[in-house]
Amino acid sequence: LAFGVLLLKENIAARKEEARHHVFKIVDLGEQSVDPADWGRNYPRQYDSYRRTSELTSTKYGGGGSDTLATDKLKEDPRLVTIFRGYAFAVDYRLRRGHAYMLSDQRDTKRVTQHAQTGACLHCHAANTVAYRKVGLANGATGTLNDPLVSSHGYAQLQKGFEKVGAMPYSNAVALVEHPVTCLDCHDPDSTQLRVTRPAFLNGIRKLAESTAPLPHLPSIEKWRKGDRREPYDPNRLATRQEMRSFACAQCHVEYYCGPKMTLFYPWDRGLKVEQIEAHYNSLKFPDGRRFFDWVHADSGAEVLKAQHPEFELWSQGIHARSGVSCADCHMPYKREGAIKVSDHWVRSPLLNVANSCQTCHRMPEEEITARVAIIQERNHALLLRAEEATVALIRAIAEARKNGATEEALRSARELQRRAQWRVDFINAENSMGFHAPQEAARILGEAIDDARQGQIALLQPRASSAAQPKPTSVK
Amino acid sequence: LAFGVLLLKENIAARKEEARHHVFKIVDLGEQSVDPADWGRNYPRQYDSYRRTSELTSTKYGGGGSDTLATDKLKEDPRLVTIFRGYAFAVDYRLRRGHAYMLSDQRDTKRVTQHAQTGACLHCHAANTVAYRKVGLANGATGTLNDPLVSSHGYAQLQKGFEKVGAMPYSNAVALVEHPVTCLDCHDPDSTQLRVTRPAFLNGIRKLAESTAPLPHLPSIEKWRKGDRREPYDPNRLATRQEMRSFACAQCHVEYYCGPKMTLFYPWDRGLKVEQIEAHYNSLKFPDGRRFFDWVHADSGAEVLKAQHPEFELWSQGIHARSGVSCADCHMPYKREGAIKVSDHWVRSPLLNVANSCQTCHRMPEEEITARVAIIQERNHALLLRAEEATVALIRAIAEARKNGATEEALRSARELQRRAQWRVDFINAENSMGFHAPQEAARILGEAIDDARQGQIALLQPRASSAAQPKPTSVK
Amino acid sequence: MRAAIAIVLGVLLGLGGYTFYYAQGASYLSNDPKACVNCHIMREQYDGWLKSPHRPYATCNDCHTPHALIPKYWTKAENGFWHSKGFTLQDFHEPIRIRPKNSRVLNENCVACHREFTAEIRVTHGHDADKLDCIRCHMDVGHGPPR
Ligand code: HEC
Ligand code: HEC
Ligand code: HEC
Ligand code: HEC
Ligand code: HEC
Ligand code: HEC
Ligand code: HEC
Ligand code: HEC
Ligand code: HEC
Ligand code: HEC
Ligand code: HEC
Ligand code: HEC
Ligand code: HEC
Ligand code: HEC
Ligand SMILES: [Ca+2]
Ligand SMILES: [Ca+2]
Repeated sequence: LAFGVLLLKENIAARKEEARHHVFKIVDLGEQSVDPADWGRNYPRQYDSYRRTSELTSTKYGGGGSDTLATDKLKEDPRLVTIFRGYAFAVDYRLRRGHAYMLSDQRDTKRVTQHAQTGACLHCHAANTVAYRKVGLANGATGTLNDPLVSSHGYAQLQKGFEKVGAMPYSNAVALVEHPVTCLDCHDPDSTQLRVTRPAFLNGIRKLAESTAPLPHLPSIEKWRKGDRREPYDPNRLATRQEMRSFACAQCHVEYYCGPKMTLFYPWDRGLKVEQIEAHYNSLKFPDGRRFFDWVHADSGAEVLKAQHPEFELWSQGIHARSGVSCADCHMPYKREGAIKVSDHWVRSPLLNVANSCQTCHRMPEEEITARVAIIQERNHALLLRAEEATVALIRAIAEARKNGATEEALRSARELQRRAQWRVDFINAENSMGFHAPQEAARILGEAIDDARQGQIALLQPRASSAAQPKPTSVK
Repeated sequence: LAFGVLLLKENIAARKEEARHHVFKIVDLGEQSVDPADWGRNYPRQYDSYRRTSELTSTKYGGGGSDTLATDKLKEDPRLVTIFRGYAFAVDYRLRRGHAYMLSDQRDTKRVTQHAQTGACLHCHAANTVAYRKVGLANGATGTLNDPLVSSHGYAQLQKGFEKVGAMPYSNAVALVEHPVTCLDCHDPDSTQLRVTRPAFLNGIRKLAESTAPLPHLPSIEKWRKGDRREPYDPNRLATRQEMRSFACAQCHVEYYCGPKMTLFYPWDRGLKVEQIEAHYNSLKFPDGRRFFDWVHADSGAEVLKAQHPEFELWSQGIHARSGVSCADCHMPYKREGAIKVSDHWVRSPLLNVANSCQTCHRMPEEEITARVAIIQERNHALLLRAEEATVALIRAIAEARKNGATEEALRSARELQRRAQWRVDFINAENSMGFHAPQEAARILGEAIDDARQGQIALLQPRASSAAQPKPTSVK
Repeated sequence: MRAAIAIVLGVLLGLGGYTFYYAQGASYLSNDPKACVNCHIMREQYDGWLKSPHRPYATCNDCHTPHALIPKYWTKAENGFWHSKGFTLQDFHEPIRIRPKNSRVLNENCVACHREFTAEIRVTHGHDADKLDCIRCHMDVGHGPPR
């Protein structure tokens, strides 16, 4: 019993101590400290949780499953095979999983092993700042590797290297990198302050700032717009801390173009909404003068678009973004370690950690919170399947009409509607929250997809009236 | 013992305090006190705000406008004329306005002046408890008018009178009532406690309780279900205070059937969701053996349904209901009157009173709150118009096929799809919050409506494949 | 678990004097809000309270312990036990959530101070007459907005 008293006292003393704790610098970190283990010496708590991204997890719609290979999306939903016919995604398309896998999963996907890809793919799948800068320097950029990344020299090296590495064949480029996303990609080595380092993001957010789309959830952009605009918008200099807690993720969790015909870019010149991005794509021309598209659908012959993980874009339309809730608030919540609060670097589904991630704001039992997410996701899933069915029906109808010898002219309107429908369905299918990041917006997009796809079928069946079924330009606000 | 004594003393002090509170009974109120002016003597603050429901107000989607007659929905949206062809709603259909107008607006609508209606209409448009009870007594119900309404006598009188008055022609029935909804309809005259008095609500909620639909937002029903169920569910005895703050409104702001073929009822036997109600209607037969419908569409010949103001039903699917936020919280918020706070009985759009109705829970500027509502409503409105367009296109297509001599058999599938689409479109159009009460659910419903309507068009154009386009039974959970 | 509780209970009731002193357990008996922040665990609530509209009018105890004398010290003793136990074993749910029992105490305290002002809205009562839940609407009065 006396033991008990001592234990108690000991414990209280320990906690009081922890509250006074500081960071002990053991290793000197710099712009070339790519290896997370080095950082781990100084920041063992963050490093420990960072490494846990290698654990296999799954929730109803999240995580990658418990198999060695992440769950196969094409097997789970065969409609996708029809939808992506003629494109690499029809060959291999899996659920995402932890950050620890990003480099190997990319190296191993049949989209890479069976299709020619470029070095641009590495932009979001590796710790690449040093590699980019080295290649940049080798190609004429000025300064040295020791310049801070956030400096004119650092930026110029990065951009130059990004362009060069992006143009290499994948197999050459991948030899230049070693780690999945690492500390240096998100943190200044000197101050540990958050920073963004992905060139396509730096370019994309600059374009977004220069657009006229209202961005109430990104106050530093709204503020920059009111200034003299002589310097382009730079998140590393201007963004608020709360914005940076989302920008760190928006470096990669965004829609992109990464094909062989143009340098990797994020299509935000008109805004982040599904129809604003579509309008931007529709306005783009390839170097050969043709209208922008991702691939020509094998069955229907339509020039269609591929959406990839637009988490940042969909989140931007939701109530959480609007309320200033960042990606890190939910996916890297603070957790208490003794008396210290640290950000949980085990980036994963918040449903695996509801107490830290949701309950700080929502005062209700865990079961209630997961029930609410389930309702949102189930509704979204049902509507998503409906929209996919409609899209598949349209693809089949066009394919059949082709077989029956329909003219290109007769197919035009239906193909345009396929492009619209498919873009919308894919926007929500490729987005990884199953509607949660912005439930009403996701449902609206799916509703439009259904309308477009079914109108495409009607256009084929009723060619005279096809002018009425022309794709209506959705007003872009 | 000392403990007990102290506690007792505290308690007595508290009671003395209560006794000094502000209500001065000037008038003795009883079950026959229909005139709100009498209540107003005792409760001048509530009475004053109650009377303000006669003020004309409007917001972008709320209120009735500033004209003598409420804004004409048919003029604002001519698609509705096509959708309701063959039914009284195609003749006169206006925006709702304050409670003070409910009796006169009903008396004056062309739906009443140009179409034969029954006394059932008065169920939700007048202070009718005394009228019902008198007629009930005259038709053999036992007890007296002085029995408390919430008693077996009182209930029996009410139910009998409700059935009898409901069967009268409107013009006879309306002579029995004098006031729009009044204090007695929502309050016990003795205790001022909330109560519900509408027979169709009492019947409907009993059926709902007996269903298996999960109702996490109505805890007293979930509790009753776990009991022995010997006594049917009675909200006046079992509901929590917070539930009563919504039930008071759910007496009237609900979907109903009020045609000549059956007694007025609320279709909640399978639950409150759009497809649960639809399933219930589809399972019903009229006395003549025909399947239930509201009217036969003049252009298409389809047996279609009419949805009316399902505010309670849609709210039930939303995040506010789930969070225990009642109708009264938003539409009758507390307000300060000198040294006392009271419920604002000026029932109206919360957007006219954001400070009291939203800002206690949502700590943000008023403009931010209204902006959020606007985003929700605009998204919903755009999708609603899309769904209406699809429905109108289907109606036109069926009408044309009929003209061209299509057989009944060839039209069957398209008409069924019209019934489904129309029910869904109308559910959201007739609901008065323009999607706000449950944004994702509303969008889902509209997405389904679009799919159904467009599939109807396809079924007509592609008769061979029509089996594929058969209405799929939506799973009812 | 039960054993752990039993041990701590024994400690507190029996030989816990020194620990009680060291952890400034006596602060539980004072009305000074600083007493509560002795546990860094309460820091957030303390910081919130500093900025809340109630700071000039109400201390932690005004809201969180019964105003009557004996229940007050009973509640303090009971909460003191739970909080010490939680602090020591670090086995409590985070974020900290008020227990239903303390929630009731809290609500009674709102009414105790705002009796007159809320007299009329408390007159009409449903079937759970006692529980007009002030916190449902006024969640932020003690500690500012929850987010
Ligand atoms: C309010 C909390 C919240 C915010 C803010 C948020 N998310 Fe999520 N996110 C979720 C939830 C909940 C899920 C669904 C998880 C599941 O189904 O298991 C999710 C899913 C995801 C997934 C898939 C996770 C998995 O395990 O498969 C990714 C990736 C993701 N979010 C990225 C982001 C990014 C990037 C941002 C910021 C632009 C963001 N999230 C903002 C709550 C949030
Ligand atoms: C450098 C690019 C990059 C950055 C920066 C990045 N992610 Fe990821 N993220 C990925 C990739 C790639 C994957 C998929 C890895 C795989 O499946 O092999 C992924 C997977 C995820 C998953 C799924 C994890 C699981 O267990 O299923 C979540 C959640 C997630 N990221 C959230 C975030 C958040 C939140 C941030 C910012 C704090 C962020 N990501 C920053 C590229 C990135
Ligand atoms: C703009 C950033 C970005 C670029 C560029 C990018 N990825 Fe990814 N990739 C991600 C993110 C984020 C995820 C995790 C979310 C998901 O799976 O949807 C991911 C997931 C993956 C996955 C695992 C899930 C799946 O789709 O099977 C593979 C494989 C993959 N990417 C391959 C590639 C290839 C090949 C390229 C180049 C053609 C590429 N990535 C380019 C960001 C990117
Ligand atoms: C995908 C982006 C990302 C990566 C990779 C990353 N971090 Fe972080 N880190 C964050 C975010 C976001 C925060 C929260 C910063 C804030 O709120 O300002 C953070 C915070 C921190 C902090 C501040 C204290 C805290 O816990 O909030 C430290 C120290 C840190 N990270 C160390 C590391 C180390 C060490 C690594 C590598 C092992 C690493 N980080 C990898 C995104 C990242
Ligand atoms: C930092 C604060 C914060 C965090 C963390 C947070 N939320 Fe929220 N949540 C909000 C705010 C603010 C709203 C908007 C409503 C409001 O103003 O009260 C909201 C709204 C919601 C809604 C209703 C809106 C809708 O989309 O239907 C749900 C459901 C929800 N949150 C679930 C979650 C879940 C699940 C998590 C964890 C994965 C989470 N939230 C994490 C602050 C937060
Ligand atoms: C969280 C707040 C909230 C709750 C709870 C709520 N409403 Fe509403 N309601 C609104 C808002 C906001 C509108 C839109 C007002 C507008 O467009 O002007 C609205 C609109 C309405 C309208 C149309 C108002 C008008 O002026 O035309 C009616 C009728 C209505 N609600 C009834 C109900 C009923 C009945 C319930 C409960 C079953 C309920 N509401 C619950 C916020 C709420
Ligand atoms: C006895 C039936 C009945 C009850 C009970 C009832 N309403 Fe109404 N309500 C109506 C009718 C009928 C109208 C339309 C009156 C008109 O347009 O002439 C209406 C109109 C409204 C409006 C529109 C007001 C405006 O200014 O546009 C709102 C908001 C509303 N009710 C909310 C509520 C709420 C909240 C409750 C419960 C506290 C409630 N109602 C109880 C029948 C009722
Ligand atoms: C179940 C309750 C209920 C019944 C039964 C009912 N009403 Fe209403 N009525 C309402 C409510 C609530 C509103 C306000 C909301 C709205 O306008 O959608 C309303 C609005 C109206 C309005 C004003 C708006 C408009 O539609 O033009 C008229 C007129 C009206 N009702 C006539 C009738 C007639 C005629 C009947 C009988 C056939 C009837 N009502 C039966 C509840 C009811
Ligand atoms: C349904 C929501 C709700 C509930 C429950 C509620 N209140 Fe309020 N309260 C309000 C609103 C709204 C106001 C603002 C009135 C105004 O300023 O016109 C208010 C105002 C107050 C004020 C005065 C604020 C000022 O600005 O001076 C006090 C004190 C108060 N409430 C105490 C309480 C207490 C004590 C309880 C529990 C018995 C309670 N409230 C329950 C909504 C609520
Ligand atoms: C449409 C329903 C409805 C009508 C009609 C109605 N009330 Fe109320 N009344 C309510 C609701 C809801 C409350 C809130 C009760 C609660 O929270 O328990 C309330 C509360 C009250 C209270 C309690 C104090 C307060 O302000 O919260 C009084 C007194 C009151 N009403 C008097 C009247 C008088 C007098 C009339 C007629 C002039 C009237 N009511 C008409 C719904 C109604
Ligand atoms: C009594 C408390 C309360 C009142 C009053 C209230 N809300 Fe809410 N609101 C909530 C809760 C709780 C949530 C769910 C999110 C959460 O858990 O924080 C929410 C969520 C929301 C959301 C996000 C969910 C969605 O549907 O997109 C919006 C927008 C919103 N409220 C607007 C309003 C408006 C406008 C009003 C006034 C007409 C209002 N609220 C009144 C408590 C309230
Ligand atoms: C004006 C009243 C008031 C005062 C003063 C007050 N609190 Fe609170 N406290 C509250 C309310 C309200 C809650 C939230 C209860 C709920 O959500 O049901 C709360 C909750 C808490 C919680 C539980 C955490 C949670 O969010 O549920 C703790 C711990 C707490 N208070 C500690 C303190 C401390 C320490 C002080 C003094 C520095 C203090 N309180 C002063 C009203 C108050
Ligand atoms: C010995 C350290 C310590 C002290 C001193 C302390 N607390 Fe706590 N308190 C805790 C811990 C640990 C918890 C979490 C316990 C749990 O949730 O089981 C807690 C939880 C709470 C809660 C929410 C849980 C509940 O019991 O309802 C309230 C309210 C609270 N404390 C108020 C106070 C007040 C008021 C004071 C000062 C009079 C105070 N605390 C002093 C450690 C302490
Ligand atoms: C020790 C007495 C005391 C206690 C306990 C107390 N209050 Fe207060 N409260 C006050 C005083 C004094 C004021 C300022 C003067 C006023 O408005 O009456 C105030 C102000 C308020 C206000 C208006 C200020 C604001 O927040 O906008 C509200 C609302 C309120 N109290 C609600 C509550 C609630 C809810 C509780 C319980 C959780 C509570 N009070 C507990 C004394 C107290
Ligand atoms: Ca793309
Ligand atoms: Ca109906």
